[in-house]
Amino acid sequence: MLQAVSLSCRRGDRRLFSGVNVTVPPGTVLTVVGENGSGKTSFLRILCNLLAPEEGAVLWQGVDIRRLKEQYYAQLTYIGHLNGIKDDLTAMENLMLTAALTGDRPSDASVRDALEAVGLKHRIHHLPTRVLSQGQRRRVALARLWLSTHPLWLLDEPFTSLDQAATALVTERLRSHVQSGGLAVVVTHHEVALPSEMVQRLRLDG
Amino acid sequence: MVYWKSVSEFLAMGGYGLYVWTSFIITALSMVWEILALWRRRVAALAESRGITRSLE
Amino acid sequence: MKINWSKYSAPLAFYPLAGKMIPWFGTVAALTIAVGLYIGLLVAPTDFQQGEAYRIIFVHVPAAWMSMFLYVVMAGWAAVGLGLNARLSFMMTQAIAPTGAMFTFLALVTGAMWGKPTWGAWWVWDARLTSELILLFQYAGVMLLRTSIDDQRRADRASGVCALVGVVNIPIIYFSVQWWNTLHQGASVSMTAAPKMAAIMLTGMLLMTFGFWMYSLAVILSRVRCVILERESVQFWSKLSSVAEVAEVR
Amino acid sequence: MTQPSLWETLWGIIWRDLLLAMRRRSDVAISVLFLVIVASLFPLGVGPEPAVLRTIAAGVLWVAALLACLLSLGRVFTADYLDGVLEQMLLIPQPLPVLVMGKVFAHWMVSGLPIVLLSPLLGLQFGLEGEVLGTLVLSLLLGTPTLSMIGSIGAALVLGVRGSGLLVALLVLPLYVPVLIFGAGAVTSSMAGVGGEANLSLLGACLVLSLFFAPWATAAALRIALE
Repeated sequence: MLQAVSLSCRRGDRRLFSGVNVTVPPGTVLTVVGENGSGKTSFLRILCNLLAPEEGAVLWQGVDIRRLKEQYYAQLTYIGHLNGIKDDLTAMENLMLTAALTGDRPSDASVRDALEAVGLKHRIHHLPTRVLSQGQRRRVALARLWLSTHPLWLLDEPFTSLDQAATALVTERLRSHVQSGGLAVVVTHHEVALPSEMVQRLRLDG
Repeated sequence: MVYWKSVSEFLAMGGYGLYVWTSFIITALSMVWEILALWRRRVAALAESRGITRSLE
Repeated sequence: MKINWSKYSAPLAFYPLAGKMIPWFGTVAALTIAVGLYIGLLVAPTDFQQGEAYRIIFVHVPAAWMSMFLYVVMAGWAAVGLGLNARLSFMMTQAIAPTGAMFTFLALVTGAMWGKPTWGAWWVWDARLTSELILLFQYAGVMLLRTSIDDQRRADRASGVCALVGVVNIPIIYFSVQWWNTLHQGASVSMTAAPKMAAIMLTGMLLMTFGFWMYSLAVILSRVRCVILERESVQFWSKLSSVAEVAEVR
Repeated sequence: MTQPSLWETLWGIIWRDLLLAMRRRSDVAISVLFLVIVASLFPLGVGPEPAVLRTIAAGVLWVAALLACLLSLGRVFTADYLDGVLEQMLLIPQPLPVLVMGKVFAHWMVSGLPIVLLSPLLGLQFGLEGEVLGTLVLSLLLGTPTLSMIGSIGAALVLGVRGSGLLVALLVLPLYVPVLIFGAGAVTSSMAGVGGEANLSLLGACLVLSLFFAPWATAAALRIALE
């Protein structure tokens, strides 16, 4: 269970949000919506301890994540606004190396399956990420979700530059993750097509 | 008490007047300049904050 | 909505307090420096070895001491700021740097003025002078790093780390240059004249140092007031309920 | 799910950076080439007398090596910062200072080690021979990792800052001074027949000190930079 307790955030002179209280129980997705500049990304970065909140705390299973640190990182998969993909490595190498570092130890076959799942079957090998389009790169980044064994997913605008087919694929993956007891926080300005009992919405006022 | 016999001797500093006086004058000027710069900075900052407080009224 | 008032109260409470202290420190500084100058320039006898040029140490040594001392104090505030996440500490760091850099510059210039008649050269690669030069670069680094980062919080913390790293460096530089000099058998004349310096000279030098210290306090406090005004403007002044209260605090 | 051990993670980081360096060999070549060019400019500027060249050799080669290290600092974190890999690194469930050490080690492998390997050749250009040449290599072997460790602090502090290239030089060069003094000192004293051991052990001390402190400072600077 992930809890945000009276979180406030300020960037420079601007107060982005304050007093945000929200609880994400297992088996649900929290979608964070709001206008540009309302602090959605900052909120997500606070949730993964990349950014310190001005006030308040984030609790994982009731313990402050600033105390848990590495123990907490072992629970989460974060896909940021940036893809975290190296242009000089093939899609396969990117996934293998990233997964190895974050604690998932996928086999070659499962990585291949993951890339196939996001529709990049023909671009697994011998093609540096350099030649991929924006959408295809986003797919490589999101393929990590198929390899992730972590219960908590934190996703920043996962659907950006994805076509409809890919959006549907990612949504489907999100559904299966949540159905198997995982939880996720998704920052997005798209509607997430999931059954309403699974989804909790948080609107950040700009 | 005073070590020097005449003003001109004091100013000459045993032939080292140039070095001694330059050192003291540069130090004094730096300090005065720092104080002046701070004063100007304060005036500017006050003017700015006054504008902000006025807008709050 | 709960606001953590103590976080704002630090600069808010400090601003008027600093304002009250500045005149005191300023007056003490002016008096001590005046007496120090009187002793150093008028009363103290000449030095056998160096002649009248030695009188430069009455500004050089206090400036050099202050430059080092202020750097350590600055790093100390940076450590407090990083440890406790206190904004006032970072403001102190920001306020100390320019004065420290100025004293470093003065120590270098007066050192050259002293070196020319005494060593016959404007510059000698002596351990003290070299450390002083590196110190100037470090002050510059801390200040420039702060000004090149737009985000205030990041600027505070990054320049704080920079100041802390530097504080480890200065003694290492000092000893390494000393070691290097013994290797090269370079200049061995030390700057602080003689071990058994006449009591009156020592008095003058200590008075000057104390005066510079008080001057630094006055200047730094008034700079920190400027910094509070510049940085906290909205958050700070809007916490006060009335315009009259604002006027009072000022 | 079993957590990978610290060593596995460390190896993962080093392996990835080495793989990336292999894909971008020209980056590595540039800093090595820079070193060679700078070192070759001095004889052209000073004149070809062997005696003069031998006296300045230690200083020139060390300063050139130092500048080459400085030049390569931009590569430690910048690319990772821009493509989001760095922010993923901060979320790896292992202590960040250790990960930083891995990254810096990988960086040294592709920027410091080539300098060490190339140095005997440059030493010959300046008329160094035998034991002195050995001291030069040894001093660089001890000194360049220190330069990389210290440099990583500066590189992390200026991430994403405007004018970062020059700023990092200002921040890092003062910290490089002791290493330069001991490194060049080792070669000079070995040339004077005194033996460079004292200087070399001081260089070793610098290396140990930087291995202890720099990763923590760099980790702190990285967290600050990514906030």
